[in-house]
Amino acid sequence: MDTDIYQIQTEAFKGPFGLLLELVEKKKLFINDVSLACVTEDYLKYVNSLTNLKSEEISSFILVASTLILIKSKSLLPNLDLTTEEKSDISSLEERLRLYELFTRLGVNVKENFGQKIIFAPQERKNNALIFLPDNQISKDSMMTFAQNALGRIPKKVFLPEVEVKKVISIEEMIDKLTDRIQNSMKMNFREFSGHTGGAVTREEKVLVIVGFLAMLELVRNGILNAIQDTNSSDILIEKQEVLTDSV
Amino acid sequence: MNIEQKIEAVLFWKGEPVQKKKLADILHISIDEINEGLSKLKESLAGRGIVLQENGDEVTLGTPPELTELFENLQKEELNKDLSKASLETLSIILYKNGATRAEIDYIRGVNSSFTLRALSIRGLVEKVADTKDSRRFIYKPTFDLLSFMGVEKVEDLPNYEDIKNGVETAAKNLEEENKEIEK
Amino acid sequence: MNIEQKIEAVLFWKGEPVQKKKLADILHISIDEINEGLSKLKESLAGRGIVLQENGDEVTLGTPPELTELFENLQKEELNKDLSKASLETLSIILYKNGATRAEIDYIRGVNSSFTLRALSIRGLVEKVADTKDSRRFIYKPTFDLLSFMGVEKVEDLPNYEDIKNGVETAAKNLEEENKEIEK
Repeated sequence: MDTDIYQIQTEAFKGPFGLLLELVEKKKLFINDVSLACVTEDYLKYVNSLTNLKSEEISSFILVASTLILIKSKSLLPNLDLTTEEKSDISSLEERLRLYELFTRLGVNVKENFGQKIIFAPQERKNNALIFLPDNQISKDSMMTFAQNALGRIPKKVFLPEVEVKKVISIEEMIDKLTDRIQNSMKMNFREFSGHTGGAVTREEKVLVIVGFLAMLELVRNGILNAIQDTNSSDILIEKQEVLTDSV
Repeated sequence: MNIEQKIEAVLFWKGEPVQKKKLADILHISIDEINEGLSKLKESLAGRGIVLQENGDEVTLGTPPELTELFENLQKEELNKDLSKASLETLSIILYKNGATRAEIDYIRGVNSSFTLRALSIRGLVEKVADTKDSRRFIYKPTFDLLSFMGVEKVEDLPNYEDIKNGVETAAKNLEEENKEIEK
Repeated sequence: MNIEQKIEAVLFWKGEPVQKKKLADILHISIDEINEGLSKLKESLAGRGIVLQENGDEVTLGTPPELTELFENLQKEELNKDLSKASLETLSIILYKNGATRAEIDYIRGVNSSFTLRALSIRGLVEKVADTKDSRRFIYKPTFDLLSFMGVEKVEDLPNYEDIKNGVETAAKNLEEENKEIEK
């Protein structure tokens, strides 16, 4: 069992992948299911400590955490059958983490070069000829409509996008199902149960580990659901409509 | 980078006649060096699409005389082209706010408006004036010609003026706070 | 006067990004001839005081990145060179993928990026345009300003761009399939 607790860095916000990547890299591991299983506990501890973050940010951490628990459960209980959706969640997490790693690495170039060498566009050409060229599209009414539309498009701060809320809520279902299945698997007899994560650990202990993780996740999830009900903590921006507005 | 190249870059960037003495100041070199650089530049521009024009002690870059007609037509075409939606929207914000900074317009529109503002200035619909409160900032104001074209004496005569003005002002006020938050 | 010279003259006269198609219209020639002229122009500009920038189907002229300090002093407007971590991640994706949808960016970052994208659009570093392949979709692409701040003439000149291209493309393919699921 991993015991070193991840030290929380409060000075800069790390996204859910930033944190995960850091944990994996700290252990000098490559991104795969084995390394992800290794860092599950640290990750959960960190997420559980995120009380002052915005709800939307926490929810993205939870989604990652729930997938990590799946990975961990599978590594501890190899005969645990994962659904197609769960399997795709796992491979998707690995893929996304690799992409995130790639673009973070490339982002170092952006950070180092941004604003160091600049290409300047020429200054606005002065137009000395005094001209006035209106357009028949300009009228009192059209200007009113354009201004109203522009104001209407400013994004309002609203809470979580619906999809995310649905996903977060469905974690409850996932936790229930997984707990069920783990308890069932305890009742069954397996030959190959001595997993690859440590010989001396008994099956009961492994199950306890997973149930402990699930309980941690449940705690965080409850925090999120409370936040959803509290509309005052709204803090996300949704684009009202996707419209092209700057074709000059 | 040699002097000739530097002179070309400065003249290109300025886009208007520059005194040779001014060039010497900008590049921290002597007038003699400027003159030498200019004659080299003149040579390398032979057979190019840009020409060096000298007038007394002023120099500037321009387009080749052979293309004068092309640019006259282009100018006409550009000025008579219908205004884009982006331009009309930008204009409406400037009208209802009765003068707005570029940052305010960008914030309300959610996009960068520099090219749009340029297009509106060229057609004499808005004018850029220095902000009396902060001389480094500029404010885009509706021109008198625009108001009279619309048949209003002052912006307050625009339909639904109070409501929309309040909306625009509130949005403009949120600008600074939100920007601080984003770039935390 | 050859095509290359004419293109240079038009770009100089315009002083802002011009679509290649527009160039072809102005000069009454084909896009192929424009492309050929542009690559010749690029060659002749080597060692000159002006650079040719390309971004998608647009081109424009600018000052050489070597003269950054000179022009930074000449221009009075203060430049914002700060990038938050969120902005950095988002710009890295948009630059190295040379344009990405919001779903793709959210997918890679694991968080909602609309706030960051709006801030970057307002700063004029990215631009939302309709996808040429699927007009119902929108793509956030790098602007000339972004390329300028990175000091490159085109995205392909970014450090590590070629090395990484393959990795990005394989990843992008997987991504697309995943995205179909996300958007469901």
